Amino acid sequence: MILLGLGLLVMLMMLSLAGVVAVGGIALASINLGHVVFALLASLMILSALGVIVNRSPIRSALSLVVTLFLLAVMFVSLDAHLVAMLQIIVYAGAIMVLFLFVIMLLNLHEDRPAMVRVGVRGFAGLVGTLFFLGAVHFLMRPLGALPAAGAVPPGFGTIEQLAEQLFTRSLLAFEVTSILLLVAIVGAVVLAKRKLA
Amino acid sequence: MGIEVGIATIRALVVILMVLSLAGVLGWIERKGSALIQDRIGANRASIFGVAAAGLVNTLMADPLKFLTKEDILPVRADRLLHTLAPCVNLFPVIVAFAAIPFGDAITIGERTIQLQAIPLNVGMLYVLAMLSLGVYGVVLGGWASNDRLSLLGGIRGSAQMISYEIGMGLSIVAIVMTFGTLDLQEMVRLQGHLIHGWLPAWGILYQPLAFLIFLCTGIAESKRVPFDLPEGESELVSGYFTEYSGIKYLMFFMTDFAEVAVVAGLVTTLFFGGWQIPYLLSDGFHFPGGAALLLPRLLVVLLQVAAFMVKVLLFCWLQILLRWTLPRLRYDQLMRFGWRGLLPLALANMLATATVVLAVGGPT
Amino acid sequence: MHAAATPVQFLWLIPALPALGVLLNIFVGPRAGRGAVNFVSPAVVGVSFALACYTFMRLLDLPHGAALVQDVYPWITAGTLDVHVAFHIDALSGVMISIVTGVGFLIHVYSTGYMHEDAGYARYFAYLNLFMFSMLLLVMADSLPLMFVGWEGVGVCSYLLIGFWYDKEANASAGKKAFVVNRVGDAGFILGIFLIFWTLGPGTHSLRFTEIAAYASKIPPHTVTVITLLLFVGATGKSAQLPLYVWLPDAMAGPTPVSALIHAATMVTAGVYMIARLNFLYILSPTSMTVVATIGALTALFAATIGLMQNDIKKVLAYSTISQLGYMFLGVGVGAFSSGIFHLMTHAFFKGLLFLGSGSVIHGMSGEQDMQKMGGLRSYMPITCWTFFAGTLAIAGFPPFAGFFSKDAILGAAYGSEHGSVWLWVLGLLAAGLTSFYMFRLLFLTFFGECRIDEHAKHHLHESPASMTMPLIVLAILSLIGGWIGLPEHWLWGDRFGEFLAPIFSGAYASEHLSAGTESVLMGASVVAAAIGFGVAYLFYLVQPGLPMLLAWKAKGAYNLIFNKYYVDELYDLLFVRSTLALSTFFWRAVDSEVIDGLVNGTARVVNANGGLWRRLQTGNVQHYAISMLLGAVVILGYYALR
Amino acid sequence: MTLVPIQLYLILGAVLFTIGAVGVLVRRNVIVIFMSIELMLNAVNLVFVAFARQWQSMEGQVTVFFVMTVAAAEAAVGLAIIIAAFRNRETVNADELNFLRW
Repeated sequence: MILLGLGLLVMLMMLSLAGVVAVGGIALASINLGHVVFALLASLMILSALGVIVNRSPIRSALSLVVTLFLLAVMFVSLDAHLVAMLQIIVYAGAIMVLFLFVIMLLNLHEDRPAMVRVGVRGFAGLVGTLFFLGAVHFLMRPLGALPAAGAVPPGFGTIEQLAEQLFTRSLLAFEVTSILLLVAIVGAVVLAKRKLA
Repeated sequence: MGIEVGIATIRALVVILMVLSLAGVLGWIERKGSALIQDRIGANRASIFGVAAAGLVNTLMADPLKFLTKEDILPVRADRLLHTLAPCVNLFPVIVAFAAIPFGDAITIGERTIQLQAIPLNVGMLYVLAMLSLGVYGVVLGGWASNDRLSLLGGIRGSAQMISYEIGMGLSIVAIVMTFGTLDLQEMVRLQGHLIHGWLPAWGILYQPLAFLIFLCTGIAESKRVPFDLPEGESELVSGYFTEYSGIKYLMFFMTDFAEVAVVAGLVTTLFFGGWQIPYLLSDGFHFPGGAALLLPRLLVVLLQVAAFMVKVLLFCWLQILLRWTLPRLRYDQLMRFGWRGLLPLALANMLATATVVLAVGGPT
Repeated sequence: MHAAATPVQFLWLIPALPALGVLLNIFVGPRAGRGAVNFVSPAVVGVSFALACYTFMRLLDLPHGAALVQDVYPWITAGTLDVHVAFHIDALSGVMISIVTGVGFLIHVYSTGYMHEDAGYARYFAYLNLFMFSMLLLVMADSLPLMFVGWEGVGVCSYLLIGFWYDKEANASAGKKAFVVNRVGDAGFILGIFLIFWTLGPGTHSLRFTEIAAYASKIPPHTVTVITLLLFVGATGKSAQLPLYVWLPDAMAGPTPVSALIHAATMVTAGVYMIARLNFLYILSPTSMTVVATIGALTALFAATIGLMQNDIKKVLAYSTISQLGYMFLGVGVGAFSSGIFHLMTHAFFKGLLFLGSGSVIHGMSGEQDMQKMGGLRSYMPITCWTFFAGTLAIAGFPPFAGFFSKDAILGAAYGSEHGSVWLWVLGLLAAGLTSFYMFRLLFLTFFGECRIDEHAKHHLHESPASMTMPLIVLAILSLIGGWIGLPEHWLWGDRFGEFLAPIFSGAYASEHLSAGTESVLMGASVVAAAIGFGVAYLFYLVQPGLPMLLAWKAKGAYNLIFNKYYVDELYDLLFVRSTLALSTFFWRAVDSEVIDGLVNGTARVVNANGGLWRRLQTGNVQHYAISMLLGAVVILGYYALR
Repeated sequence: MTLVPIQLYLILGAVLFTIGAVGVLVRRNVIVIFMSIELMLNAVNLVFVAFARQWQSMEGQVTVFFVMTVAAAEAAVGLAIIIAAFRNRETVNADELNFLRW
């Protein structure tokens, strides 16, 4: 199983590097560390994401999701979104996913057989998914220009100051509303978890 | 490029080694300390050619060897992968958490300045929090994967406790962050180098005594040590979430425990006790309030500062170990009440107060 | 109104204080108890009275024709409409707030005595304070919409207070009547406002009086006529003029202080104030002026005639109020705006006094209102009697009492102004005579002559407490000397009041038109009329109490006609109420319950059937919904991709 | 170190999103479905951050911030609902949890 994973990983890396070459129009020779890192991260993420939906045991699904989120955070860092990356780990990995694990343990769910819906439905879903993906890609392929190089970003881009500045000026209302939303969520969760549903 | 990578690797290695060795040493301190407190001799069995080195041999060589050579038992119908993963997941974040903690001022070699800090981050504080918040998984997994109700209970207790106390910890940190106005730990330490009225070192504890207490409590709770050690409370759940572990994995859990102690100590030092700062020691030597000065070579200064950092950290480790033999274990409901109804409101109030003051008079910067 | 405006910051307090009183009375009043309410409610009004006086002083210091203004906050900003809640105190509104708060304060004090057994005292004072608030809003407003708010507010308060003892069917319906009749008027009023806004054309408009005034000359004359007439409809409703006067007599169902404050002194004069405030519009339309004047004169006479035969003490006063209001309209109608306002003020004094006096009588008679069952009260309640006497002299127009000067000024104007005519003057004069007659009739029947009170009532007949007599005395003094600030021309210090208001009423009638000779003739005539009225009343009700019966028997037709108030109520009932009822019944039975309900139910049935059809999609399985969503996404993507 | 073109980030986002969507469709366990939804959310977050980097404006990251908050709220309530549902039906399988059936 480990081997399978590794095999998939290598395959995917090749794939994504190919993607780099094909989409990015980058000569095979000029592939550098950055590309490789991206390819590695991407493939790992895809693997773990697959892990979420193929694992029979909910716990394992949850863990693969945690891995995905963690890698996503790393990718955020590579995109100069340090703060968001940290928040990603704290909020998602640190809070939300723990909550999931916690609930899974609380309900003491072991592997449920069958983990998936009927084969026919499964196939249909896969088909629709693929169609969707192709459609999406069809639109993503239009040229958007390369990302500005690491040096090109304005100083302090992605730092907490900038985010806060943005947050407390342009999106202040949204911010406040969010706080209310959280409050409501807390109350709702408590109420729901307290009493039996009628 | 290459050199940069090299330096980065070296810094990372330094940190890792520091943590691990600290963990080891703590193991020794703990055992000898306990012995001291309980009026025993403590770890004194193993010796090389009769040299027991006050139990150092025993704790730093014999015990690890023993653990390494022990059989690794896997309970029936346990989840092999997760069971193996758990200890690593447990140990990993603690070690990396240390990476953001500066253990010395920047040194300049040639035209290249090197931060004495594994990863200089402008969001260092958040980074540490993030890593600590990852610590839960080890516990949860350990508890779950062992397929044993005691472990599971320990795991659930542990996770609940950790997420509960993270909040209080976060809030107390928010207060100190407000005070210094930065999330960069190195920066914080630098700010703590200032003097209030020219004689009083501007350490965090002077600004945030309450935050310090809250942080200490929550930190100890995070590292699941007495009096918050219910997840592994041996009188109720044999060893909590690592009941079903043995051999190297067990050792890793143990290491984690000590590493966490070290991290907490490191954080307390960095946030509240001036990190590597020594009062009146500036980059070129001592400048006492009286005007008296004692100039020292830069390198020596840096070494002194690193030493100071280590000393402070060790002191706080010792404090936690003392606590272990001083305080009784809480009951679980007490623990939760203390966390939610005691520390959380306190931290909130402290945060609000700090916010008001900072708004009114501005921080110390 | 174009004079310099001085911005100040305290104006808002004047209406705010009564508003505060309302809140207190509603929320803490019932628990705080009678003492607290009795203190707070007059106190707030008293303070705003003090403020009003202060404002007035400030006004006097300022150059002639200046104004104090405060822009509180932008109220409605929509499209080209930008209305502010802003207050404008010039000579006119300054006089008004002084009257309103002053009389209001006295009547609040009076009420503490009058209502002291009533259970709903907190509610009562809440309403009363609310009324003060609305009235102040009305007079202080610097824009038509804000004025309209006050206008409606006082309407509501009057409705609430007429029906204050709502457990009696009659009172409730009286309140309803007042409300409905006022709706008719207010419809005209608001249409007028709309028309003005519409006429102002492009550009944003605040509908401030200043703005309208500035623009007035540009409005085409016919439009002005329409506008002013529409507004006047509102005035007839609020100020109980022909043909919309019918609600006021019934309004006497409310507590007597209310009748004094709302239905005599302040609210009903709102119409007059409004016309005076918009004089610059009315002056532009001779037609409207004539209409106003004529309606006013007719009302004056008409109501006076009805007043002759009423036996209910308050009804008499009600009709006299209507007729006095008629005078005011006559005044403003012939362009003597300041005289109209002057009469408004003096009327506030003596009519307030008379009502409070009658209230005191009713209080003493423990609820009896029929003059046939009174008489000779002089000895029992002297203060009430003599203050009432003063009021009567004032209203009857005997010199040198308040009523004389104001009424005379109006009559003079009616004769001399270019808007006026001899006929108007004659009508006014007749009304004056009648007024004097029925007022003295009232006086004699109530306080003089032999006592017709049954033993039981007589048993606890008593003079009213100080809290009630004090206001009476104050008002009595005011109605005696209050008129001296507006003497005719060439008398001692002349018409100070008129001069003070003059800058607001540019282009209004000024009594210089009249030669001193004519003026004194007119004056003599009105005095004679008053004297005749007095004489006849004396003859009928003190010397020869048999005569009225005889007369009534002789001229039966006329007697019945007048005694039944010209059957106006019956007529309206026939014309409007019945027909409206019939129509609404038709709509209810036929249209509503058949057509509309049918539509509604039909829709429901259709929806129901549909639902039954489509609910099969509602499998309750999340994933089915999810997959349909994704399918939708795919379809959309595909559409755009293949397009 | 130079970065890869933004398309790759977008495509990666699309891949993750699709995986999440398919997960929602094929898994029976509500909790796992829930996780798949989180996965989809994060795919979108990735795209946002990538675009933020592309146009050098913080809006993208701010949006991500809000998405996280919403996700947290959603997780709290959602899991509470799941627990409540489990209490009644003793199951967390989507195809058995059809309270809202006609």
